[in-house]
Amino acid sequence: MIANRGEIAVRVIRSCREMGILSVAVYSDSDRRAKHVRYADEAYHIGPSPSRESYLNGDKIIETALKCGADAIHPGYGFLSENAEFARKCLAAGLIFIGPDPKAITTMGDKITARQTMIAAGVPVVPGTQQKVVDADAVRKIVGEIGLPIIIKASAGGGGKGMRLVRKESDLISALKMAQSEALSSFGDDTVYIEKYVEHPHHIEFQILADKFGNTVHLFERECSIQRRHQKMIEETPSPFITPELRQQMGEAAVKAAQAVNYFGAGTIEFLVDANRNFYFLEMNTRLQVEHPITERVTGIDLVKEQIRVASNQPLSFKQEEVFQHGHAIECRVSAEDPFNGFMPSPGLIRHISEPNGLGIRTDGYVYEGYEIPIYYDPMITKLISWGRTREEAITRMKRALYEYKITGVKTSIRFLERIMDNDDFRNGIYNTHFIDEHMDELMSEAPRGGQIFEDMAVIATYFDYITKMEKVAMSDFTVTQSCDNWKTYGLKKNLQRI
Amino acid sequence: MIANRGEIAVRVIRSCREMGILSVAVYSDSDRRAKHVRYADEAYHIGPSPSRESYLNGDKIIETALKCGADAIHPGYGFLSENAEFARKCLAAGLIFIGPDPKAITTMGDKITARQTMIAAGVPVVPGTQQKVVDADAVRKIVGEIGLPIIIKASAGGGGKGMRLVRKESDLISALKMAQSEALSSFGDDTVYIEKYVEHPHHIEFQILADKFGNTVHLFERECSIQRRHQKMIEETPSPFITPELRQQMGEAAVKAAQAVNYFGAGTIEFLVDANRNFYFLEMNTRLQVEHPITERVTGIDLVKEQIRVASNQPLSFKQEEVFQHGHAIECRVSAEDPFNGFMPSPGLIRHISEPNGLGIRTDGYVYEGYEIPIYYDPMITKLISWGRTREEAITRMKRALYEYKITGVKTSIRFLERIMDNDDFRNGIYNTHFIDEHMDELMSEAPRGGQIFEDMAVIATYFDYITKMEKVAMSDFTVTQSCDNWKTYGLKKNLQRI
Amino acid sequence: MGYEVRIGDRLASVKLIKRDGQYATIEVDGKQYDIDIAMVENGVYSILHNGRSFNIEIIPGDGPKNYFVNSYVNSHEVEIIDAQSRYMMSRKSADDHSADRIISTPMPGRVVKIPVTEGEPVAKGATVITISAMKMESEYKSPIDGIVKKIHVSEGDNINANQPLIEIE
Amino acid sequence: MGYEVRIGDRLASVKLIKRDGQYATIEVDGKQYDIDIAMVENGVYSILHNGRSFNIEIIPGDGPKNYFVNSYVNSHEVEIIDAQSRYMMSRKSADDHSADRIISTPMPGRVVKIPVTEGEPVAKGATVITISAMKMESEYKSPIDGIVKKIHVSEGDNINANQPLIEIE
Repeated sequence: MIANRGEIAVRVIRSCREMGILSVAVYSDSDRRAKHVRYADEAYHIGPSPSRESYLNGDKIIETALKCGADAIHPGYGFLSENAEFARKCLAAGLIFIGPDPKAITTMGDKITARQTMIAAGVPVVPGTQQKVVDADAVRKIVGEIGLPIIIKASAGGGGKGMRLVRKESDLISALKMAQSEALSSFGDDTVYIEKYVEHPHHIEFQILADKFGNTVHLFERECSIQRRHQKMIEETPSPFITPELRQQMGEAAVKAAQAVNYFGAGTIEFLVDANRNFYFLEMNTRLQVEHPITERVTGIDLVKEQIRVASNQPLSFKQEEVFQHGHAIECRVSAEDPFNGFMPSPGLIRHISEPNGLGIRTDGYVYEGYEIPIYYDPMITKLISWGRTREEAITRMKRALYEYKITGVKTSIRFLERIMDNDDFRNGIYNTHFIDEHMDELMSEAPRGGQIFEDMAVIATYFDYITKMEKVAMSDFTVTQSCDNWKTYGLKKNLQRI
Repeated sequence: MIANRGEIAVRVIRSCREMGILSVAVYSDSDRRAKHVRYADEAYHIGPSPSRESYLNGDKIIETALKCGADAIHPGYGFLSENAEFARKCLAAGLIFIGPDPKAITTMGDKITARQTMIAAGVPVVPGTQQKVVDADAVRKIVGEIGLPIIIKASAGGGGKGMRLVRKESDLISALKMAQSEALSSFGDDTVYIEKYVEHPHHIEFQILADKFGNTVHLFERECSIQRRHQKMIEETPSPFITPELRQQMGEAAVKAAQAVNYFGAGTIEFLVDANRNFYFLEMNTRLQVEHPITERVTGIDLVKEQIRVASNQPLSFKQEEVFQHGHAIECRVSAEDPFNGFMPSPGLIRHISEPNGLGIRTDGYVYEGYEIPIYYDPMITKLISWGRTREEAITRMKRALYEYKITGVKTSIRFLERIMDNDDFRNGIYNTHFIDEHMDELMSEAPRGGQIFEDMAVIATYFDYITKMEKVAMSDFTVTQSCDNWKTYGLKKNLQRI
Repeated sequence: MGYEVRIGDRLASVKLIKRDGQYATIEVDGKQYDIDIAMVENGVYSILHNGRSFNIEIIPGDGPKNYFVNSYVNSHEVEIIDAQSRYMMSRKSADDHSADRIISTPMPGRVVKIPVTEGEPVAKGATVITISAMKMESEYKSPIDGIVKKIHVSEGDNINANQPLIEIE
Repeated sequence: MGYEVRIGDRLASVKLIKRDGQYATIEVDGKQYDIDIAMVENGVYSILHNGRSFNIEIIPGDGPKNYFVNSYVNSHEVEIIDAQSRYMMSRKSADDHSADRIISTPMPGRVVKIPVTEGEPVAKGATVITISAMKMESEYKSPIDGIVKKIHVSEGDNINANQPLIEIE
């Protein structure tokens, strides 16, 4: 059973199908027509549309799994995937949870505990506190040691909530108070800690995979610095920033980090890397990542299949020295949003899709023509993955694929992604997590591309479409108005104009 | 300019686009709406629908290329791709022909000359004559040397025409006469030759790539034994039949064969391999093959880009020892035909397409929703390529993708291909060129799959669709019949039933 | 509302027992199915039955009540049989003899060759027309010993599927 | 047949000079284009002009003469201006003042919070409604110092794009 929706549910079902495993989907009210429901072998309704009443309702999901005789639950990403309580309940109900031991989730979920564990394991962490910080004195003491700027973070947190950047000493106390109160209201826990703020960092993560027999390998890095408001937009592997030596050091650190919590299954160690290529453990994601396909593409390993094998007590089928990076892969996340209007979400009916295809192109999506994207969930609708022998080939191929990709009915980020591919700094591999902010003007530029002729052709096609339909209406006027009243003719006219 | 149509034209344009090269399409009357016309930067009409008046009209194509200022012509496969005369005319007109020197096309196009050249180069050929065979005495002499069965083949031939298999001595003379007369009527040349008939052969070909500076490499083999009436249906690489030693020997022979005609560009050496793993040169295709994507998938090399680089006098960007086979790739050719009704062609309007996607899947096609497949050209509409770390994974992935692939409006070979993937002998890699003939009963079996419930659901959906539309008609009766006459209501009814 | 539905060689009797929006109970040959049915794309239905997920695509066929229907594992030709169809069927079977003598093709194509002329006698099995489609030529033969009554097309013409080409009597 | 066509901020004058099936001559702002135009998919036109291949997709917009139009490189909002539209535009600009005071959203969503009640005075820039769509909350503010005249929705309601939510006067 896949306790998720959208592209990741479809993704997991695909691997199940290839392994000969029957798949079960669950769905909320607004997902009756969703692709994962259609594509799975079985599908069960679990509640109303809002996530907390359906995809976050662990008890209902477990009850449904037991009723239909499912053996295991794959949580995907998001929703209940990093909820240790849910994992524990699955195990208690006799279900296999396709993920790590709940203890590992708990340890990595509490950021202070995770920092302590990493320090003990010898994995570098960002300089800062090892303990929670309660009062002004503690803050001043740590700032005395590591200097400004710092970030105050919620221990139970994630995704930017309860986080405060402090650059001036005079802001310290108010920032501490605000972080504590935000942490309390967001997570029900006011525990905060302090980290040195790393300027212009790279966000680079390592995929790890471990079985239950003590074998832990890493599948190299993913460069995830192209972000907007802490949301990743484009990822690539290998990273154009890190060196082979650094790759090896970070890979070893990632394996050590996973071993420190007796991790099994697929997981990701996120690092910050500063401009001098010093790297620091940031956090561990104890689940599959959105961007896992780029790792699959360069290593050839199907991560979902490996997750399922590990969960069914099989050893890893390969060793660290048998894993290589072949070529270069890039992922673009395509969302239903209007990048040129404040990234406003754009749910609604999909009218038409043409998907890119051919050599080196993969898409992982879940929308189809006639599908209505609900308002309740994440705006990401599809992921486009390109591969090339070199980074340059992967970029030109991605551009070609973005050009071929047409989704109409809703606004999407495709045009914005194309502009990033055209950006010189991106093409040269010179970027960090501030890339989008720093290039916003250029990326947002409304300058027409392709010249006046494209605009004139748009005018001509619209005009031609309009007069052609007008002609049809005129013809139907002639045959219909004789016996039907004018009001009906008007209705017909309106309809024809809409066809 | 791409002097072709269909999926290969789209395929070539994709690589042009990635290289920043503007592409020009040509089209016949019935191809105005074809995808290659829509996808290219420019498109020019070259004549009526029948191939010989458009895609085979070399003079018109060259004239069009000169008029629009094209630099080079890519001939794709089929049509003019192995026409030495056309290649010569391109060069004479100052156009780059993206293919080998016309002399190499001529040498390899005449089968007797090709055999002689290979023998001189030390490449094994099927035992038989080195010269043309004119009379009964010559036939008896060669049969005395190599024994029966033999095949009489047209020197100018290809694709099975002018070919006669002889198993009994008493049939020799009549077969010779028939082969000669068929050769004369098909190719305007009655020259024939004789080869020993290889029983239960494998058809295995090697991709080669050579630049104009004497560098020739092979990109390993493709196993093409799954054929129906000498038409390949499924190809895979690596071949499950050949050993690493044989692969190396055949690869070296393929390179020698190409060097013997000073070949440059992409080409394919076809071999027959008998049950004892003896291999014999069969012929050389001096162009890109339909099945080139499986080689691209396991080696990572974009063959169209390499063709263009070689044609623009660049050296190969890699050496033989830098090319590896990563994993396993399979291609299924999907045709608009009815496999369960004598493989009758099925041109017509495409109503709906759902293409497979996700990890390890590539499609190369050219049809789209609303496109009408013309009656004039080849029935192949798309190629589905799967990749896996192992052969087994590539097969299960192909099955998953065939399951996802829906094309409606025309009949296709998808269901037939699925059955081949399910066949035990295919799954075990035990097959030769007789596979389809020998398994026809099983592959054609009309036994329903999935059980009665699928059939009942088909009944239910059709019934539900029908009564729902009837209800709509009944409702419109109520509102419309008041003021419009019955004839119109009937028309409306009919329309609604058709929606 | 009860109908007979022909699917391949089977004639199934179908009845709507009850319906409430997307939920319906439908009986097929006496077996009741409680289903949740939704049109998800133009002509594609998603059906959930006891949790199992089915996808059925319905494509209009040649006649007004004929359909090609694809489940994800099979393709079927399906026909709705109502009073009108029954009447047409009875007429057709009376006419059957003559209907058989009209030569047509299941696919569109182009007329390559018509080796007969109107009024000419033809033997059963003799080729009366050759059609080319997608590089493949097919010969169509006379089903009876008879006379070429009418030729509707000429060499070089493009033809549609199921279009009457030649009548033999 | 001449029309004005608004594309983004530009008002183009368009005229059909002649037409013969798929071949047409169309003038845009005085520039003549000889084109070969074919509808290839529902709403998608292929245009060939001097050999160049263009693909233009036309999607109906909110009004009967409004469209979203995609060329392969840009997206445009396009409107056909005929006599009726000109009349509507002149009316609209007269009404403009009041139209501005109706709060609506460009996308569908769900009402999270309405911190005001009918009859309550609001300051310019004060939040009057919070809408959630796809995990993102947006606050909509009063454009004027005024009074909440009418609230059309309640907290928890699902709303459509461009639906009137709150009127301020």
